[in-house]
Amino acid sequence: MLAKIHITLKKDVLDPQGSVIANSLKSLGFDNVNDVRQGKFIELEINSNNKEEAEKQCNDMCEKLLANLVIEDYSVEIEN
Amino acid sequence: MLAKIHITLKKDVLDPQGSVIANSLKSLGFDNVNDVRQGKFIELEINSNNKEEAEKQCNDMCEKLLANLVIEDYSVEIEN
Amino acid sequence: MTSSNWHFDTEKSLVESHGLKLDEFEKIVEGLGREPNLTELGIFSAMWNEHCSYKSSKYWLKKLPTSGERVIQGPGENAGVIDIDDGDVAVFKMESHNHPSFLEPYQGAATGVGGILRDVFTMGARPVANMNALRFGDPNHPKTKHLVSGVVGGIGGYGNCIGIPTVGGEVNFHPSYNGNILVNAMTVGIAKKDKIFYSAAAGIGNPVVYVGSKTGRDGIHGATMASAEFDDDSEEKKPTVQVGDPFTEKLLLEACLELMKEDAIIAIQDMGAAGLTSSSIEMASKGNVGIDINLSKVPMRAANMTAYELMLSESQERMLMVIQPKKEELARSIFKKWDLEFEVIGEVTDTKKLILHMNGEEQASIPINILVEDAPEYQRDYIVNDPSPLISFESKDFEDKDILNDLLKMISHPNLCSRKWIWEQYDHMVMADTVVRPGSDAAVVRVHGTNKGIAISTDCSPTYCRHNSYEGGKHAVVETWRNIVASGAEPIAITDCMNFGNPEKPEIMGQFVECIRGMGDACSKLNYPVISGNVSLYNETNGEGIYPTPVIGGVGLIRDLSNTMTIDLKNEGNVLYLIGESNNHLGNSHYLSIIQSREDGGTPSINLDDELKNGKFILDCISKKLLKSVHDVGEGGVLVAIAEMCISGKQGIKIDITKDFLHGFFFGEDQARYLVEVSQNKLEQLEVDASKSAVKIERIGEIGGTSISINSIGEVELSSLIDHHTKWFNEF
Amino acid sequence: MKTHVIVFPGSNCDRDVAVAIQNIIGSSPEMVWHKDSTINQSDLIVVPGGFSYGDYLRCGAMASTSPIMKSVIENANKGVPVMGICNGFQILIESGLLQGALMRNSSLSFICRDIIIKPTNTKTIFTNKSTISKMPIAHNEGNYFANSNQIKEIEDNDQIAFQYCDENGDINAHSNPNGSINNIAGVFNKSKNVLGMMPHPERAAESIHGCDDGRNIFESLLS
Ligand SMILES: Nc1ncnc2c1ncn2[C@@H]1O[C@H](COP(=O)(O)OP(=O)(O)O)[C@@H](O)[C@H]1O
Ligand SMILES: [Mg+2]
Repeated sequence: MLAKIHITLKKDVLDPQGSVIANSLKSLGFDNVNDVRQGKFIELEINSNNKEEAEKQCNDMCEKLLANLVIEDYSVEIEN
Repeated sequence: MLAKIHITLKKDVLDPQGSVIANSLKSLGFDNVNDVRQGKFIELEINSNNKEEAEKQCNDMCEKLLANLVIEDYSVEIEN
Repeated sequence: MTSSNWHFDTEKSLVESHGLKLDEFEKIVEGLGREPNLTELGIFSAMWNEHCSYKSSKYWLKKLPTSGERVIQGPGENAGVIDIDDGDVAVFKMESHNHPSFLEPYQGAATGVGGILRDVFTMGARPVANMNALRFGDPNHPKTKHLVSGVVGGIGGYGNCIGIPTVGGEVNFHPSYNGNILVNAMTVGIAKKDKIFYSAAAGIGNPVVYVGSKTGRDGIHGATMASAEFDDDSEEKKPTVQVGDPFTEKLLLEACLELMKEDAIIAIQDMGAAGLTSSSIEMASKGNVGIDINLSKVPMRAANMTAYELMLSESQERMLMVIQPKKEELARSIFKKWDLEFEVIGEVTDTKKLILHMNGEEQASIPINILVEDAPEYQRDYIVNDPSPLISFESKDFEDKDILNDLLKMISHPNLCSRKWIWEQYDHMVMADTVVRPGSDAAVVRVHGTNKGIAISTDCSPTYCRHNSYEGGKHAVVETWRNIVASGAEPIAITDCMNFGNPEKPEIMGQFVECIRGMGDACSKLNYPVISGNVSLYNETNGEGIYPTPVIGGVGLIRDLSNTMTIDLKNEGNVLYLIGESNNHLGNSHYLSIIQSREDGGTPSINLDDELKNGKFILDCISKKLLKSVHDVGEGGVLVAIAEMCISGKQGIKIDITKDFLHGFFFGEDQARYLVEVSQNKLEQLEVDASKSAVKIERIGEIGGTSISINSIGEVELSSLIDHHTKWFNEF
Repeated sequence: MKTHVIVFPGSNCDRDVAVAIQNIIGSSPEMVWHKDSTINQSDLIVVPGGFSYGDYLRCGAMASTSPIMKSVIENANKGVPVMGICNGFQILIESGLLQGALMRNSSLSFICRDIIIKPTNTKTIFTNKSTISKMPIAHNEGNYFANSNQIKEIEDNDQIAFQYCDENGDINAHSNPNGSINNIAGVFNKSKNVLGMMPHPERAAESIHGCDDGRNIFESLLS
């Protein structure tokens, strides 16, 4: 199965990359853009025939390695 | 409107981060994991009342700044 | 056999798309006694392109002096080697990554650094310093900013991660690089004299081993691209750019150095341009043996890769070795420890052929000598244009009271302003042996665990080369030599990177020939041989060639680090002297180009006897501890050099000088000159020594205060100088 | 003193810190490969700088899951001095030994240059000889972050080790190289036997470095 994992900065954490991107976009003329936040998108193949089990495993991966829960949130989607 | 932009490495391009993450996950005991690819996920607020227009603008941003088309692909989703 | 038995139309385009000329193809058919299959055609195209075969340049490169008492290995191996005493050697080379960096600046520059690092550690050396020479287009060109930040990011990204300090380099902007930037990277490594590794395969039946990363579809045809001119469609050729993996390179470096301590490696060769093809052929050719490879054994990253793709892939971070069969298990365990691929993919044979198998079928069988000795070599037509005429400027053409204002304009110009913004993005201190950081003349790194150091400098003035290729070639060599002298080191040898336009154009070939002639004369006179190098031709976009840019990387030795010199002024009360003759040469100076937007007036000529005499005098004074700081006078002339010394030492100076032609004196770019700081109690000795050596010496002024003040002209505050010097990059 | 330096794949200041320890403390440390699982008896464990695992994913994240880190954590909990420099700081944070997070520099670029730091708490084994010191930083992700509760906790417990300052010791926005909250350059754990810091004392440890202020941290450990 294919797992799609999004890792984003928590709301109260400053995102320096996001603000620089926002400024660059503005200077390119996209002046209707606000609130840019940059996160990570991780795709992985997981060998499993149980969607729930796979999702549980991915949550586990996020907690143990993929996300830093001090500053990041994560979400997991599993596709067949 | 909220735009969600995914930027991923093209298929044949080496993803050094992905392979190291895969090894790390394996050594943590997730041995059913393969083919990890890491990309970027950018969220932004775009001031517009026309979904199509907003999408076009986001594509434009990807081409001009956000994605590196030599090695990356992108996709854009707009939510109201 | 002729080409009569192949289908002209389809095959013609196939041959051309491989960058081969039809007569070159006929040569292949003749050599093989048959037509090549596609894999073989790919192999020939990779080996016979300009980048790998040096077909236009070989004849001329042979004219450079390449030997000397300290030269252990000259051109012909992965990198050159010089003796630095006590059983230690320095290993170095420079390489271009111009085309990939234009297409994808970050990854192009990063993989350029990765490639040159491999060239050096393949020889058994631990890399200890990186340098880079960069040329970009007009700062106002819409692409320039993106290219600068990408290239600088990529060089830093790779070097910082692998943990080798990037200690210096050079950057210039000129519109001739608008469509074709230059990214030249140099690495210096240190090894033991009795532990140098070479690439000649030996021992029939010995295993050929593949180590490092897996092979993917990246960079297929990269070497062919590096030999093709750009046009507007080039951006379509994108997927040939590779992504660098500095982490894997770090593992590869440590694993190779660990294995090199064992008696296991017979031959080793990195997989650079044209990957498995050029590495296997080079090893076989040097050892005068054959190699059989079973391509099914090559570690692959993508599914269903073909023989053609495997042979031409330019995936990074890979090496090929021939090892002692008895040490196979030991070697395997080392590479496993570092989590790297290790696969025996073939063996050394006595057939003198490269034979490839895959899935039980023969994929290619080519006699090595056809690929190597029969490779095309051209003596291309060339025309040497007359040097641009010298113009003699006079005082009446200039308004002297603007001198300080002109100085501010000059030191804030992109070509003369501080490069701090760049080097602060490079880790220039990792390894904890950096003695002289970027921003002085030559960078100096300590040879680990000793009290001696290596001084390194890269230089070239393309404008000089464009207007007088012979003097320009001399200049590039001499400029590095002077920088090394100014740091207190004995200059030993150079590497070069010859960046030129399309060699099929006689004027371009003429520039190449003349630059080589100038370089050769300077190297011979200064006993400063060429021990390695690289040629990058076809640097053209839409038929516009770049300026001739023979970048030189010089290396010197400081036997006692307490003799190391830097440019920063040290103490109030000391006196600044100018060493060398000043003749107000303003032709093609930075003054003319920045202040008057002119590019004319001729290239300054270089008197090699004076260079030698003045350089020796400086080294002599340093060893007698007469000098507190030293700076060579280069781009921008005397006043710019003084300003640089003041800014980096945070010291002012009272200049006390009378001249008929102040602009000529302060901004002229006459050669063979240095500024030196001397304490009051050494003035007399300096003057006496100078007159004994028949060296011209002039007192400039006394150090102190918070400004540069010039009698009769006025003064400018240090803080204003610093602001002007640093603002351009910060605002870019 | 028995000292240990942990080596991860991608560590690149391991040798530098070993040289500094040898020079200042007077005996060479044992280099411990990350796949080893125990450190039995130590007076100082150093997690060095570099790019462990290429800094891929998140600096320090993968290294913090290496086998050896279990033993480092056990030793830390027993009171053994543990010091993380640069990437080592990032690893100690990821392993949970120190609080907060290290984010991308606010300039978004790598910064390598001298900075000045001021010790905030000089009553610890690492800082009892510390004064205002100059030493280099070299990092991409040194922007220290902690949420307001954590900051309060860290401050209340005197856990701030160093803050970026100017020549006069003033702590201000101008002297903050990377955007760190409250100019924080290094922090301790609660019991002050674990130190994480972004600046590199081992690169300011002998005269050829142009400055040897970094020595005082190692000298503190000797007293
Ligand atoms: N301009 C030059 N001057 C002297 N030697 C050169 C020059 N260009 C290339 N060489 C030498 O030719 C050999 C082949 O160079 P190159 O193909 O660039 O090496 P690699 O295959 O390691 O990239 C090297 O030994 C190099 O030092
Ligand atoms: Mg090579």
